Amino acid sequence: MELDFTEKLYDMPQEKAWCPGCGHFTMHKHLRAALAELKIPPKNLVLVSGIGQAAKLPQYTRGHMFNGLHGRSLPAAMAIKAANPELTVIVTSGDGCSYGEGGNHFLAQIERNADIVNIVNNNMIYGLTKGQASPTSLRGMKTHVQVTGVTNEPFNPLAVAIAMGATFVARVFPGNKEQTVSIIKQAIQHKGYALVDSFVQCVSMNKLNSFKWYKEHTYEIDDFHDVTDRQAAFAKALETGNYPTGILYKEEGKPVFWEQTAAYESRSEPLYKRDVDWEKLKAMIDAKRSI
Amino acid sequence: MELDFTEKLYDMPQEKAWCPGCGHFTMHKHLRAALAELKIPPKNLVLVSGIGQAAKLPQYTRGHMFNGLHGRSLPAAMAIKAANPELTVIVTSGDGCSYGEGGNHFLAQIERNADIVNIVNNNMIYGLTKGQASPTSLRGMKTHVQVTGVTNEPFNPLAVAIAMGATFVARVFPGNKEQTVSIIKQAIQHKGYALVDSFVQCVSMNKLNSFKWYKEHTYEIDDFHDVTDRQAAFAKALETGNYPTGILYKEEGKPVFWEQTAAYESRSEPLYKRDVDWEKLKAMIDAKRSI
Amino acid sequence: MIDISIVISGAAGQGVQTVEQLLVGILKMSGFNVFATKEYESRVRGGTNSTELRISTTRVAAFVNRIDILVPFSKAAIKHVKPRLSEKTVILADESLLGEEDAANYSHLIKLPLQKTAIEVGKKIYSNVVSVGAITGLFGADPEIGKKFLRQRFQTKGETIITQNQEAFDKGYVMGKELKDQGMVDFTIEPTEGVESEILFNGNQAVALGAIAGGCNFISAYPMSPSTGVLIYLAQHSEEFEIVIDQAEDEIAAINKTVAAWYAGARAIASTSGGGFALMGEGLSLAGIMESPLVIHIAQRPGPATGLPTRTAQEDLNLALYGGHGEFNRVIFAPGTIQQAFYLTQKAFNLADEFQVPIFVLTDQDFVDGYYNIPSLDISQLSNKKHIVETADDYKRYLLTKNGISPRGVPGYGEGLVRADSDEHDEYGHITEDMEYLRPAMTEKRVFKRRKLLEAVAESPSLVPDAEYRTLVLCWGSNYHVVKEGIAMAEKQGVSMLHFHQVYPLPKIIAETIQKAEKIILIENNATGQFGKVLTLELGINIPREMQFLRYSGKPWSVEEIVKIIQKEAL
Amino acid sequence: MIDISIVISGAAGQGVQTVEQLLVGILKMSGFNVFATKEYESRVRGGTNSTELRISTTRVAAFVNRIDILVPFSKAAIKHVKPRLSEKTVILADESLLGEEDAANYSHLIKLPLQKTAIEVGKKIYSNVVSVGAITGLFGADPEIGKKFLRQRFQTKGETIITQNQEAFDKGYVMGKELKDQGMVDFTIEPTEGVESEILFNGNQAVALGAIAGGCNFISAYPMSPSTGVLIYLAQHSEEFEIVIDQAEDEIAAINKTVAAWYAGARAIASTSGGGFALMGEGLSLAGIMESPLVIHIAQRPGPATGLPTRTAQEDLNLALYGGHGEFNRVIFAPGTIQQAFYLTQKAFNLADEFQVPIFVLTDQDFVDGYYNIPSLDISQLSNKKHIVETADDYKRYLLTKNGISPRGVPGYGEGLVRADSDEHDEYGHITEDMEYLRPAMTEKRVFKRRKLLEAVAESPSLVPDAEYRTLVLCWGSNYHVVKEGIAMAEKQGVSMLHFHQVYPLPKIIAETIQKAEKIILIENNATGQFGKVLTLELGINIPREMQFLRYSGKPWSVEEIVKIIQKEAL
Ligand SMILES: Cc1ncc(C[n+]2csc(CCOP(=O)(O)OP(=O)(O)O)c2C)c(N)n1
Ligand SMILES: Cc1ncc(C[n+]2csc(CCOP(=O)(O)OP(=O)(O)O)c2C)c(N)n1
Ligand code: SF4
Ligand code: SF4
Ligand SMILES: [Mg+2]
Ligand SMILES: [Mg+2]
Repeated sequence: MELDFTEKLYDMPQEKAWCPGCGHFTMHKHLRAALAELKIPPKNLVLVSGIGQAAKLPQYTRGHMFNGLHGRSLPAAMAIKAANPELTVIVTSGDGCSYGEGGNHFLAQIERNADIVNIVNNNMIYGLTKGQASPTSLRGMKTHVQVTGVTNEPFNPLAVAIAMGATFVARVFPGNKEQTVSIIKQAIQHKGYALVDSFVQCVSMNKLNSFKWYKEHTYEIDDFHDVTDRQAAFAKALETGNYPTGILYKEEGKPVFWEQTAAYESRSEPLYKRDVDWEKLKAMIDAKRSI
Repeated sequence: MELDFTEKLYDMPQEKAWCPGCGHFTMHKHLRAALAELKIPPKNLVLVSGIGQAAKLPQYTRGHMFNGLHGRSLPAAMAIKAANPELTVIVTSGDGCSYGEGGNHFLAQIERNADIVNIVNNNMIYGLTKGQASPTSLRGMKTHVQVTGVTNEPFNPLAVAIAMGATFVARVFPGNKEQTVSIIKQAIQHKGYALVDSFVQCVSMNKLNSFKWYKEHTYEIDDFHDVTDRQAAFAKALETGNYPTGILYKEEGKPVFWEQTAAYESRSEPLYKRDVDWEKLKAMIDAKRSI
Repeated sequence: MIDISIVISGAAGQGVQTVEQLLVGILKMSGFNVFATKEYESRVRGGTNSTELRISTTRVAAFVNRIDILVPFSKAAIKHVKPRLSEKTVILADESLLGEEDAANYSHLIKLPLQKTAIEVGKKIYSNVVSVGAITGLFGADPEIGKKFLRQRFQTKGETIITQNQEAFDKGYVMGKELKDQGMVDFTIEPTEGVESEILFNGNQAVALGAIAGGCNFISAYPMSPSTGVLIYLAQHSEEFEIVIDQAEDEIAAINKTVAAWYAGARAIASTSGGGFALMGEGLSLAGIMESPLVIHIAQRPGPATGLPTRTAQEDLNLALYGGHGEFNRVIFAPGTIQQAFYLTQKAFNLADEFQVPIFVLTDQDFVDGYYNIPSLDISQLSNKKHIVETADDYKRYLLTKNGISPRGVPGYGEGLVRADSDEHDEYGHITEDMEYLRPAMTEKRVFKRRKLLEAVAESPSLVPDAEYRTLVLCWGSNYHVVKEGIAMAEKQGVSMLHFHQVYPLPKIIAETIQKAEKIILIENNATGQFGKVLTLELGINIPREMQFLRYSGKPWSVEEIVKIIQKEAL
Repeated sequence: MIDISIVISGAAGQGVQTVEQLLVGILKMSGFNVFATKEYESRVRGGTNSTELRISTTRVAAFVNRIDILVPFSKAAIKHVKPRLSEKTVILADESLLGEEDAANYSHLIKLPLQKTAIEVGKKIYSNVVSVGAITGLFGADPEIGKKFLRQRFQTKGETIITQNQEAFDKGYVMGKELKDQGMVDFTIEPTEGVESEILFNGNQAVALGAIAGGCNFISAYPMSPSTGVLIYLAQHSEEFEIVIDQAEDEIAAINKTVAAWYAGARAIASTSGGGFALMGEGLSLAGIMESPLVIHIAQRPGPATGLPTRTAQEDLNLALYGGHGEFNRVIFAPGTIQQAFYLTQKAFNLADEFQVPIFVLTDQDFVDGYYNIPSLDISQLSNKKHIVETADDYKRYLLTKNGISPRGVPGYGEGLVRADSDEHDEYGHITEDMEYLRPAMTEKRVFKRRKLLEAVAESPSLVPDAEYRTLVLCWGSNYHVVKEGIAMAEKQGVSMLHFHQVYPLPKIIAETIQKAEKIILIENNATGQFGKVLTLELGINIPREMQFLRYSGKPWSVEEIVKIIQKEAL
């Protein structure tokens, strides 16, 4: 069947349970645009998420879906890619899910250079549970739990990813459609772990970090920035008054997890096509006779 | 009772279940020396750990002890300090415990600037479980699980801590007694979260990173390094052929977790001395009558 | 008994909750018994939610299926509750919502110019308040109470907002009063003496309040529906009651922090739902071997995994009972009333402190979100006994004593060292490999001796209405009110309810109470009869599958359903 | 039957394990039935560990308390096993270990110049091999077999090391032979035909091998004693069998990766111990709602929490049974023999695939570390059936079918989209809030329909020795051999064992088998009789507390203890 690769192809018919004006709508659109431009057939695409408003995104996107547990999208995605490297595996989840509950998996999948795209819709709040601080919430913001204001140091995903040796580290502001779509595309095309932190507004729960706020507090990184310079990337990541958007760091050619495993040493077909080598097994058992 | 603040004061009589030549012995000695020099009474001292060889250290140290779960030393320590800020709370655990199983807690307690000392005896291996790679194991090292060699990017605790905004970030090599004791002392005196990553040898399970190897692959940071310069600190943290030892980064005056909680707004006594304010409670219940 | 059920339904964000809160406040202050329960989707805007309010001359506190008055905020809202509508249901809706065809479908359709009026007053948004006024008018309550309440509520919003709200209310009130006066509707109900000065707390608030009364000064919790209310309530009163609030990085941190806080002398609570608790098993087990006090609140919702995050279930009793590896004791409370939630949570802290075991408070969405007026929470008889000892120099944290309780010290209080260990240990808390003496002795302490002590102080279930029965309906937790009312409504002789607010361990003597019945009926909100299995193992009671009424749809039982069961099954 | 138990004891790092492995290899290849079991502390050097070897004319595979020959490597070693020594025990030790006073204390003391000889040969380190030689000599086995074996083992170490080892062995052999010839000791035992070509695997290896046979090509696991052996074995054969090895960052990652790997078409296993599994509850529950196949190996050890990390227990049956929030099905295997471990693990993958539920393989330290010769593992009858369907365009992952199994597709195979959801969902896998139809239907599928199917294919327990009995001894998992041998040794008529290698669900018909007995005895390795409770709930069998023999010291049962129980209690 010939597919018509448009943004619409990737849209699912269900009603979207997001608030009108929610930033997740925009990112959903941009992701679909990127998929369409790359002409990725839905049957080669797996969308993985945890739980949260951002994590509903795979529900609304045509492709395979693994809508797992809150905080656990990354280990799931890594395993899916390792079980079938032919699939394009994209994680779309929230800041709480990815950097809060899922913090350890964020570190560990970067260590592995898991060959996945990690889009984090970072609205600096727990949306679905109605407005508690997330790890990225800014100091001083008041919520019904943080009654005198957030006291934690905000989590800086880009700085940490760069410190961890991640091979593709970017931030987008979906108000900037062109840059956003372009970066999602590059992230998908990147071999290795790709982080795309996305500044989206939560209109219902985060009155501070509105679309306008993000617009006013971001700027596009210019061409003079050397994306292969880790030190410079770190400096960019530390800019927090006015946040840079774009690719901060990129490293090509680092081997990815699945290709370094024994399963793909001599053949590339996905695991579901395989069965045990009974001859070898018999030989292994028999070898024990002489010990 | 007058206490004689010597290293011996902090030693417990039990036999130590470490291998002869294990680096944990040395760190144990240095920690006790630092405690003695600071004259910290054992009854003001809480040693917290997870599970592992390094995590046995509190068993052998005079003071209160909370020998908790593998990977969970940091949340425990943070809570102990918040329940009783009069106590000196020191975590001593291993690299697997602190950066593997406990990775998310490492991030979160730095975000809080929890007022604790976090000593990680980093032998780049899982010692107690007999020799699997830890997050800090170097690429290529072979073990009985990593049969063709470690493929993960080694976890860089210092770089990540600096990226996270930790307020005291140091590395020691216990072969350098003077520097090690001095840094442990400064870490204890530091108000806020203090990371001391310590290069110790595991003589039984890690044949690569021996005492000699650590000695040959470390150098002392000189006085020209500006410990308040985060960018410079990050650069130092990225040096991995020859690892710098000393304080990489330090920031004074950042508020700590417990002092920002409501419990210590108006008084400082530990929680165990308190009871509920019945008058206020009655008033709160009665206030509901008119709603 | 006059008892009117009002259902307000609309999309999330349309103000269903505001109307609920205003009506509950106004009607309670007008002297009517009120009860409110809600059901909602896992989203912030859109979808269709509903709240049921019951206004009654006696105390009621259970969900009824019947709708006497429906206030829909959208066409979808009417569809949403359609199966619950009868010919008698009065539908009170804005004129824009109802088409020609509706008049034919529903007998008691009343179109009101809610929106139009609101716009006249100032803004479309006031239409909610117009409807509040209309309902208040229907009941002929004193409009001044409503206006006073609105003033109070919008206090911080400025005088214009206040007066416009009041005006909207007044206009609605007139509409409602008119309907009543014209005999279009008849919901005559007399206020009850004293109700207006009663108090209202929902289940989560009662648990939080009980925690405060129990001396709670530390909470570490990760947000999770439907338990988050406890964290929020404690946070909001943290300054008054000097509570350390830690929004944990994850549930594993939360439980470990809670155990460690107790270790250091705090009184701490962990609050979560089933999925969060499923991550706490290892930490629970840590409390087990450390002999740490621990209080855990689990607000249940339907699983497995994410399941139905905002719906109700009693599916996690097994997990509370068997969660954590290895063997150790625990106590599980499952309050059935707001008062029980308060007193049991307060007690949980003292029981935990005394017996050094985890104490669970097991609720569910139905319970934590429901509320009704109660006379008061009497705290005059309450006190907290701390079982902390001042340690001497040679202090042994795990001293082997005759009754199995080792006196608990905390760091910094006394001369001793408090050494808590997750490994098997000797009396000092030092790691041991002694399997001859220490391991069995410590296990006997943790498993057998504790169990005996805890059994001795176990709470007895409530036998309602009285001790003469041929049919006994067993239930636990949130099913208290619905079963109680169902029995009363069924009007069958010789039917009583035995409601367990402590579900583990059970006092052995209860077996007799149960065996006295000729017929036993079990009501639970799960698919496998989890509490039935506890009855089998603890008391040797076997209830045949046909007499287990199990619901696993995510909805609470309704009074009508219980009535039907009793009418059909009771002797 | 001739049956000799040899115990080698010393500090960790002194080479107890090397001696064990060498002796087991040499003696098996000499045609003797062998069995080895070890007990060790949670440390890498020091302390005192021991291994028991049994050499027998019939197959034996259980721990006996009795020691016929003790080979101590330290003074502490003798003290360590002292309660197990009898007058008949021959102590074979280096001369340096034994003082004058020992001769008085122990009747059969044989001092040998092990170290001196080793030093003569080349290095002190060879003294272990000298003792291996001596024991081989005692049994009069062919020394050439020993030397061949040493060559094989030290193959990569160069010719000098090989010949020095062989020389050390020879010298020891002469000592042993002399002792035998002089009549100082008498352990005459004839080799058994065919044993020399039999095979040896320990419990962990058998599980790993079973996994490979089940088509396992993915493991994500975090190291944890005593389960790590499975990860290691799979890793070591990962290149041959093309297995993805992921040493996970934590157990939560491990279980989520395992579920996701199955989703994407892999056959995956999670392997851990109780404490690690206590972290997997939420992930287990995810498999429950996703209807994901899943294989989990839990090697139990004594808890709670860290407990006794290297000891044995059967304490985590409850957790395997009730772990995870919400309600869904599972199957629990608990192999009692090496063959069962292999075949059941292989079966687990196919069962998981077919029924889309978690399948547990529950072992313990005693089981995974023990090994003995078995004729073979016959794989000729094995095959793996994949129940994956090629998806069509309109594929519904959660199709509601009559039997309750929804055909499972995987991404990339067929035209359909495979949408797996942790929320309650419709047939496509899309999030739903439908409580009228979908929620109950999906629950019935997951809970009731699955349960029926799984009950129908449940494995029946083994009745040993035969079907005529008055007394029935019930046990499960690792207690197979010890109970079987205990019954044989007790020499009482009418006693049989009913051993469960599947502990949940149970085939209902088994109740009859049990009720036929006049007396029932339960043997478990925990304090609360966890399997006894399963028998009550599943089969209505109640075993009085006095007939439950429960051990919770961290040690396995010994044959002698079982004999005593049977002699005392059996009719
Ligand atoms: C183990 C677990 N803990 C808590 C929750 C409750 N929970 C659901 S979504 C969420 C927060 C979502 O925040 P984020 O990831 O930032 O997504 P957003 O809704 O803001 O898009 C939480 C805490 C859960 N589902 N599972
Ligand atoms: C939840 C859990 N998982 C796994 C283990 C097993 N375990 C004990 S110690 C250890 C590794 C210790 O390594 P590290 O922290 O580096 O300390 P070291 O022994 O090297 O000093 C592991 C995996 C455990 N105790 N608990
Ligand atoms: S609550 Fe916030 S994140 Fe959630 S849908 Fe609404 S706007 Fe979006
Ligand atoms: S195994 Fe390594 S870390 Fe453990 S005690 Fe021995 S040398 Fe130290
Ligand atoms: Mg968010
Ligand atoms: Mg280590």
